[in-house]
Amino acid sequence: MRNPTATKLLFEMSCAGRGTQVFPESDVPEVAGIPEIGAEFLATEPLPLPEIAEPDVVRHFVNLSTLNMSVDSHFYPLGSCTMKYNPKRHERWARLPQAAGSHPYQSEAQIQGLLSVLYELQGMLAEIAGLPGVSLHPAAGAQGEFTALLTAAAYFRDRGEQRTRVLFPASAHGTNPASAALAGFECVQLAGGRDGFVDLDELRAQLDERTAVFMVTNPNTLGLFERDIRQVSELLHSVGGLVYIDGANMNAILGRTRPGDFGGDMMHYNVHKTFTGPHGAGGPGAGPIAVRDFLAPYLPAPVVTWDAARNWYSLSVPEKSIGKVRTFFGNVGILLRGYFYIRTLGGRGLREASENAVLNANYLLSQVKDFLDVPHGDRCMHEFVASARRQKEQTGVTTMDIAKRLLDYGFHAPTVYFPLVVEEALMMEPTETESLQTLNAFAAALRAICSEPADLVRGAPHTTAVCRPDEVNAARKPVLCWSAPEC
Amino acid sequence: MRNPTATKLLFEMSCAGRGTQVFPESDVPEVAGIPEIGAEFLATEPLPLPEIAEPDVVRHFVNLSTLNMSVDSHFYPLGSCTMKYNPKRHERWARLPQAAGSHPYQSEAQIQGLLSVLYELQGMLAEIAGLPGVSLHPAAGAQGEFTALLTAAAYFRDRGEQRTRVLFPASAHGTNPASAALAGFECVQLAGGRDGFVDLDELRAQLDERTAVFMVTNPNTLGLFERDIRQVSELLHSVGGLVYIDGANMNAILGRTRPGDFGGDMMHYNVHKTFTGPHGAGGPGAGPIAVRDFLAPYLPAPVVTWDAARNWYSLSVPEKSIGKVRTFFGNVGILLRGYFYIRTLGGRGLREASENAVLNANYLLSQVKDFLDVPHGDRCMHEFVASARRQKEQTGVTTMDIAKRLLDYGFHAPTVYFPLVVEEALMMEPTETESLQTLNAFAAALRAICSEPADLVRGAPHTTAVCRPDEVNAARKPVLCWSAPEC
Amino acid sequence: MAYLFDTPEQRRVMLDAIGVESVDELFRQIPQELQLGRELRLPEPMSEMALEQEMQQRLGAVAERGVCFLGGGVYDHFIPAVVDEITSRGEFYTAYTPYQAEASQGTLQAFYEYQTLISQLAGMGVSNASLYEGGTAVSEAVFMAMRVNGRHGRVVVAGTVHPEYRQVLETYFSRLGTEIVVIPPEGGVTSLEACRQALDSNTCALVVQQPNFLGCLEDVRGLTESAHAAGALSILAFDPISPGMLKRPGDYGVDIAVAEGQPLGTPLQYGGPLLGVFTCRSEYVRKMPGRLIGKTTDRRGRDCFVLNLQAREQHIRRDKATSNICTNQGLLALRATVFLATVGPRGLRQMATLSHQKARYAASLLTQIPGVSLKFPGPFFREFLLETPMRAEDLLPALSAQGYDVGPAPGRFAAAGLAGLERCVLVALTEKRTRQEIDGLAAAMRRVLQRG
Amino acid sequence: MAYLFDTPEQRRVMLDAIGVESVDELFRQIPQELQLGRELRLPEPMSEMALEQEMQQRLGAVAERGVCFLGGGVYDHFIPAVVDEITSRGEFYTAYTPYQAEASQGTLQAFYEYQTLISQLAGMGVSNASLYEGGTAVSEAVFMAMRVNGRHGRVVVAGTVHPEYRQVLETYFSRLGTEIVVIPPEGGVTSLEACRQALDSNTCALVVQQPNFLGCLEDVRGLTESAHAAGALSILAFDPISPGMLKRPGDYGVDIAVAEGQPLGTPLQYGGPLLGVFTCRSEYVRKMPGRLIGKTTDRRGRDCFVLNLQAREQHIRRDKATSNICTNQGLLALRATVFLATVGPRGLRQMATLSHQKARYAASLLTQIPGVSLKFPGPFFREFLLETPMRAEDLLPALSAQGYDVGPAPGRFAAAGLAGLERCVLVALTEKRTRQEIDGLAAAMRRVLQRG
Ligand SMILES: Cc1ncc(COP(=O)(O)O)c(C=O)c1O
Ligand SMILES: Cc1ncc(COP(=O)(O)O)c(C=O)c1O
Repeated sequence: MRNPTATKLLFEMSCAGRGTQVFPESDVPEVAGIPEIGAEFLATEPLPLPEIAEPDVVRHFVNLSTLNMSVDSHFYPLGSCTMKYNPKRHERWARLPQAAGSHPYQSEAQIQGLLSVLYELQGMLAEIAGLPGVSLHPAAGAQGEFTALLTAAAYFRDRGEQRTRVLFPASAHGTNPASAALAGFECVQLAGGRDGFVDLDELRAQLDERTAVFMVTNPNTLGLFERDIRQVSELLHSVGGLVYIDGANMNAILGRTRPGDFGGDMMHYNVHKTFTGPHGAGGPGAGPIAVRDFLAPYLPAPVVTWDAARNWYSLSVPEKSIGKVRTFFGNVGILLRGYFYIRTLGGRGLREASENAVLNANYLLSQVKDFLDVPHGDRCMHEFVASARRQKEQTGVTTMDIAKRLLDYGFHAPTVYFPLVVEEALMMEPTETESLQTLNAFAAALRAICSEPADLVRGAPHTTAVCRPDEVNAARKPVLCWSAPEC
Repeated sequence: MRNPTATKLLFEMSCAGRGTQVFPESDVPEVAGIPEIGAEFLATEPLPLPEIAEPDVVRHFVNLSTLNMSVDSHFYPLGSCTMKYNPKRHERWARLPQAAGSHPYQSEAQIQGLLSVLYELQGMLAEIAGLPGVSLHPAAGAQGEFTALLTAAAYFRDRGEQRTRVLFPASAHGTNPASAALAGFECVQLAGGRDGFVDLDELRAQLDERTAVFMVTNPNTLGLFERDIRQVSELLHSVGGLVYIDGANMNAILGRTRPGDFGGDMMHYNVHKTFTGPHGAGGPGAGPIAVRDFLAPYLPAPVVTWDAARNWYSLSVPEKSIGKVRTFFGNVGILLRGYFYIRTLGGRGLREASENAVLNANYLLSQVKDFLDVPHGDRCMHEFVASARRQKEQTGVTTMDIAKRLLDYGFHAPTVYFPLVVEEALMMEPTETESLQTLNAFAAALRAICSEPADLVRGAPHTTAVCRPDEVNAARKPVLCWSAPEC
Repeated sequence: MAYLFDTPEQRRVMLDAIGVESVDELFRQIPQELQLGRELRLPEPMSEMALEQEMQQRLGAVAERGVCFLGGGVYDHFIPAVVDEITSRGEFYTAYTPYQAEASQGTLQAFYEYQTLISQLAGMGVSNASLYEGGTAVSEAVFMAMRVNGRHGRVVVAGTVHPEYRQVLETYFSRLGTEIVVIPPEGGVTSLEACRQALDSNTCALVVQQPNFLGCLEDVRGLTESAHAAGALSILAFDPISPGMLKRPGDYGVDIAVAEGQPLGTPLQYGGPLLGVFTCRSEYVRKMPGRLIGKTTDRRGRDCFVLNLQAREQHIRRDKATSNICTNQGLLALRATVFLATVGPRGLRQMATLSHQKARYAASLLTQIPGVSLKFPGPFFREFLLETPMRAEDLLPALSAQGYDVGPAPGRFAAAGLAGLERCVLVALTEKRTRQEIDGLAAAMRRVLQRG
Repeated sequence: MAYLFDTPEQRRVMLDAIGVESVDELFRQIPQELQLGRELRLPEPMSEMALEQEMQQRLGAVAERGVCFLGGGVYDHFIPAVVDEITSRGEFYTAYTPYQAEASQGTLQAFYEYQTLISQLAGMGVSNASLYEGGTAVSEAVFMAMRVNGRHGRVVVAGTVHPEYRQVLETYFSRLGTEIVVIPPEGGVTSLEACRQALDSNTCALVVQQPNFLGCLEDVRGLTESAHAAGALSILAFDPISPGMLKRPGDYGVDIAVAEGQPLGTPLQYGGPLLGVFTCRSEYVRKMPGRLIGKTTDRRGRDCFVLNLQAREQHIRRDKATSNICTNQGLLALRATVFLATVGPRGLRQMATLSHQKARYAASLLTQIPGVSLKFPGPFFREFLLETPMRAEDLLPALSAQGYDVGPAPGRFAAAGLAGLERCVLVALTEKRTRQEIDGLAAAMRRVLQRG
């Protein structure tokens, strides 16, 4: 229920002298003989932070939260993001003291329980990937990509090879080229076939001894399983290159097929997608990677090892490790949620989750294809990309308009305008945790929107607190920080 | 943000076969030689409970919650209810294992920490009341009243007195007469003076040897401190009766004056009001009572005692205890929150809380008195009762209309039509935890409403999910339970 | 101060607006001689961090606690994380009783769902929105029976009803001249014959518990029929997880069914706050105590929910109200609602059958210990009375020292007519107890009894 | 299965609508020979209750853990309950990156507030909405410096910068041909002279940490001036609670300031997820990595917030993006926002001064132990390097055995240029450590060293 007073900016709520006493007075005496901090280091003015009493802090953020859509509150079919339900039990277990309260420089002896769990997780991710070498280190998918590319680079260097080019289809996620560039590779984008698959001829034409890695999302960002993935892999291997599987879409294939089995040499997981680490309004995530055995010695440090004889878990640095891509072990809090999820479902459950994800997506596709174009056919994996090109031509209603109008119906919008290879793209990923009732209600809303007057849709959303922020102006004169009004 | 699909009734969301596996399979073998339960005891049909998958359960209740106003989300100046901020720290500490997980038949040795806290709380409540005997047993204010009356009755019985009548002013809360009746007393209501105070002459006329107890809220429900409370007490004592202080309004006087000091013999606290045990959308509460020394032997069981020599806390039954009014010790979870609050504030802090509560109420009064009648003067304690009688006469806008219109402005309504002695009553209790900004915004909203077109106000609320449920029809043909639609 | 609210500057602004000099002036309403001239003698104020550190020390430790086989009305059941997650939302737990319907539809709908779920669970026509706990629910049921049939002279109570429920009943009726007739247990259950004899034409109700306090199953149908035959109402206190396996109160034809609802998602909290479940036949609805939520429509015809039949309640009917209850147990009713919605019928069946199977397994192991036997021959659900060679007050601490908490011992309620059971203890099982824990208990008891 | 989603009946309905016989048919998109013909070899599915019991056993126990005096970038600070309460609201933690502004104003406004709070804290013009953690923030800062001044040849890094930050930098730049020049510490700090010599006309930036990894305070102003004199940018990694007492990065005139934001309300979690704080001068904003939230107005002129300057980001600019980051650390940025709003300027000052006072007290006690001394003569903030007669790898476990966790020992980073400190350990203090705990540590160390 609305409350405009509570959603002013924190800084506008501030009032000198209000606040909360969180900390006690000092319980230690002043001491002498220890060097004093000189004036040159000391702050000269009090910090300009806002002063707000706790009740107002709470009311502020509670009200802000209600201006969000979220999986907990709304169907959120954001394609490529796997907005599945995040089990509450995970939140409870992630707060267990050894998980939440261990310091990264705690000794191994103090965290055997935690290390044992992380060790198991490494093994489970290897099994799910069909790739034996696992590093839990990267902080998110993008960092997983970057890390795997460095791993590959170290492998090539070790072999005395000068491989400089990373290839990817035009439908690739933006992080693929960005990570390749960050890792110092030249980026080569392939157009891909009209049918949405990798075009083998196009690929072949680009491969040579400069080829390092082909990065491909599979199922790809059109929601299609790369039919020729095995041939792709053979082609790459034939020139000494490697195949990187962007695992963002693993939710489609768990227990059905494995990147290692279909020719991938490396991959990342997005634990925050496939394995329900919540998305946190933009992170944190975890982007563990899995690689073939010959790449394992290059993995970043540390990995968890187990000495069966002593039943002892320890951290170790792989033989030819590329080093660290971040401080400490990894995003343990999120990795644990992934572990909890896998333990809850087991092999059968994971497979069933993927089945339901694919079933739900195909069902939704079947319910919308008569009024929305679906350029890549009427079968998909866990998501599909529809297009509002017909609507745009006929009535001027764009994908963005439809997306905004869905908000009025109480649904979050699908991913829009991605992948770039589809005009007016609406990428829908319902996930397995949504009910038939919800899918039907969503399809009905989409259908209704497609026959609503164009003006109504173009003016949407009508029921939200704001409507179509001016992004152009925002970018032209960026206001990124509140400042006290002049007076 | 709205989501109509998620707020259907649970029963309409049910789908046979959906659900969540909370429990494992049995890990114990079937055994023989233990008597089997016969068919006459066994259920013959599965329970008709709804079947819903966990994600839908979560989304349902998250969306329901956003249809509420609450202290966490809105200013909630509900008079007589002390809707102050409920510190989040209390919720965290109430979950500590000895507090949350102790079974009531746990042995004393296992709960010394908890008992020590409860023992301290008894002492703190005695000090705040100025009354030495404390029982933490009653579940809420109303039960505190009932318990104290039984305590008094036992005391009278012991003295061989036949006292049958309980007196209270017309401004009394409904629980006062209801508790007196439940305890087997005859109820005598006093009209009270026009100035809102107890009318000493009227009282005197009613007092005789049948008089058991005079129940009075102080500050009273008009937000006034009973000027003549000392004389009231002397009058009662002169006929051998006792004075009961309804402590619902203790938030006004903490550390300033004490029921025991102004002539009360017994009182209850509403821990969920004065001491921030949250209201929980209608409980749980805790209604501990404090009594004079001569009543202490009659208190309900158990109380916590401390053996200083052994530093040992135990439960004991007061000598002439009236027994139990509920199972087990008391509403420990709420009592603890009260304890945390008192410990956080200390004596000084409690006094300051009351000061700010009274200041906030008087300030609010000063901001509304030019457009709303305030029949009992322009000074009050922690709350005051305004009246919309002028509005009603002039424009037909009632207290209820104003209350509903406030919702549109993002404020919860004050208590309406209570106490019964004020026409078109609007009873406002801002509490000390609200900021000047909020009070100003609220006063401005009230002022605006009072000059809005009558039709607009009478049609309110306009922005909520529902508007003026039909209560008459609801009562005529009560629908209190969903039933499956015939088909 | 822990919370820094009105600042001196703000105080000044406010005092000026009020037109007084100081806050003290506002307190002149209180006669000077009644004002406390000193500070309250309470511990010093404490910051969040410091008090948290103290509380962690005092309430964080559970080293002394053993594995919980304790019963007697509340049980160590599992609570799914969803329950805590939902009920810790401020919109629920910092709201008041839903007086303003438009600002409380969340609470109101949830409680309407609660009433329905509880009706389904009990097999009864209607449930209220909660009472304090099981004990007061029994007393309120008796009051209600009086309102229904106008009889005030006597209430007949099975001696197998929880002794604390009976203590509460005695306190509640102590001044009302109603005779409370207790039927002594025979072989752990209530004799139909004794019951028939106790019921007279002044008896408002018969109160029975199923499974009863001693763990045994009563012939509720027979008892109900004899109550009805005498024109009395039949009141049943039931275990709210038992319908996962056993007949529901409604299946026996009782008139009022109450329960301690704690097993449905409420933590133990040393016995409070708990959840008083209260249901009855639909025709008695206007005699019910407590809040009732009703479905209705709003001005625009939309379905919605309100506090219904308020005319029964204290804030309207005052001394003629059906109960004095005001604040009830809203948040725990919400817990039960989320709990039942989450576990569903399958989950409740599992809770019941797991608890039962484990109770049987435990009974079987324990009764293999020399000198240990079931006190009563009849079947039990999830709690049973064990007789051992040792006095309960010696046995229980010895078991606790081994890490196993068992009880209560009925002997502690000797005053409540449970004499003669000095060597008996209740053992309660829930789905949470593992085989290993049960085996451990049996081993511990063996050790303790061997040592004597 | 733990979650019972599509039922067989629903599956049928859906398959019919799709027009296929079976779910397997849908998976025919995957060539048969690529399908895994068996079940994954994973542990059996587990119910909520059973897995909770297992996890409580494996992750619940902390018996081995001592009182935390561990530092080195993340610290055991107090987190007010409000932070957990707010960030556990599903509307925040189950939302995605705020792409649809109208459905994400809550997140967007909170992150705008975060950016402002962090700017205020650092004294810098602009903050982004978070990076992964402190280590990658340093590397991203160096990349950004390159974009700002177009120099790629060299980066100069103080040897007193956290060795893990430097390891990350080495990995990030391993293939880019940028020379990383490390200035060896002198007396625990960075020599201005050595720094001037290392900076050349190809140097994009100088990277310094304040207080540095060894606990000492650097002459940041002097170092910044020498960087600027060489045309390089000055990058500072700072302790985010230090501004409660010490100068802010902006006060020294640095160009980019980064931090590990964990002390601002994030639990330790064995070192992840953490919070990468990233701020810079306003004029460089278009070169920044990461998300930026901007204020704007909507169609009806209402103030609102959007993801701003997205054209820098990977989803638009792809291989030319200012960073490859996509998922960042939203929830931890929210934690920091609630944390700072709750403790306010007073609370942050207290955290800083308490930590400092306790560090001084601890240093004073510990250096009274024979053979124990401060390694460096200069002042420290809340963490100091202690030299003892014992090798750190022997001392630390011995102290842990006594219940006190101290460290890290810089010796473990010998490869990172921290050789020669084999008998040194870092001791870190926060406001949480009590006098009793500090006294206990001193006593324990005395015992351990006496035993040898
Ligand atoms: C296909 C694909 N690849 C990579 C990523 C990047 O993953 P992350 O956001 O975890 O860095 C995403 C995330 O949106 C994605 O959808
Ligand atoms: C003046 C007064 N007395 C008594 C009560 C009853 O207290 P409780 O609701 O805790 O039973 C109330 C509660 O509203 C009240 O306001």
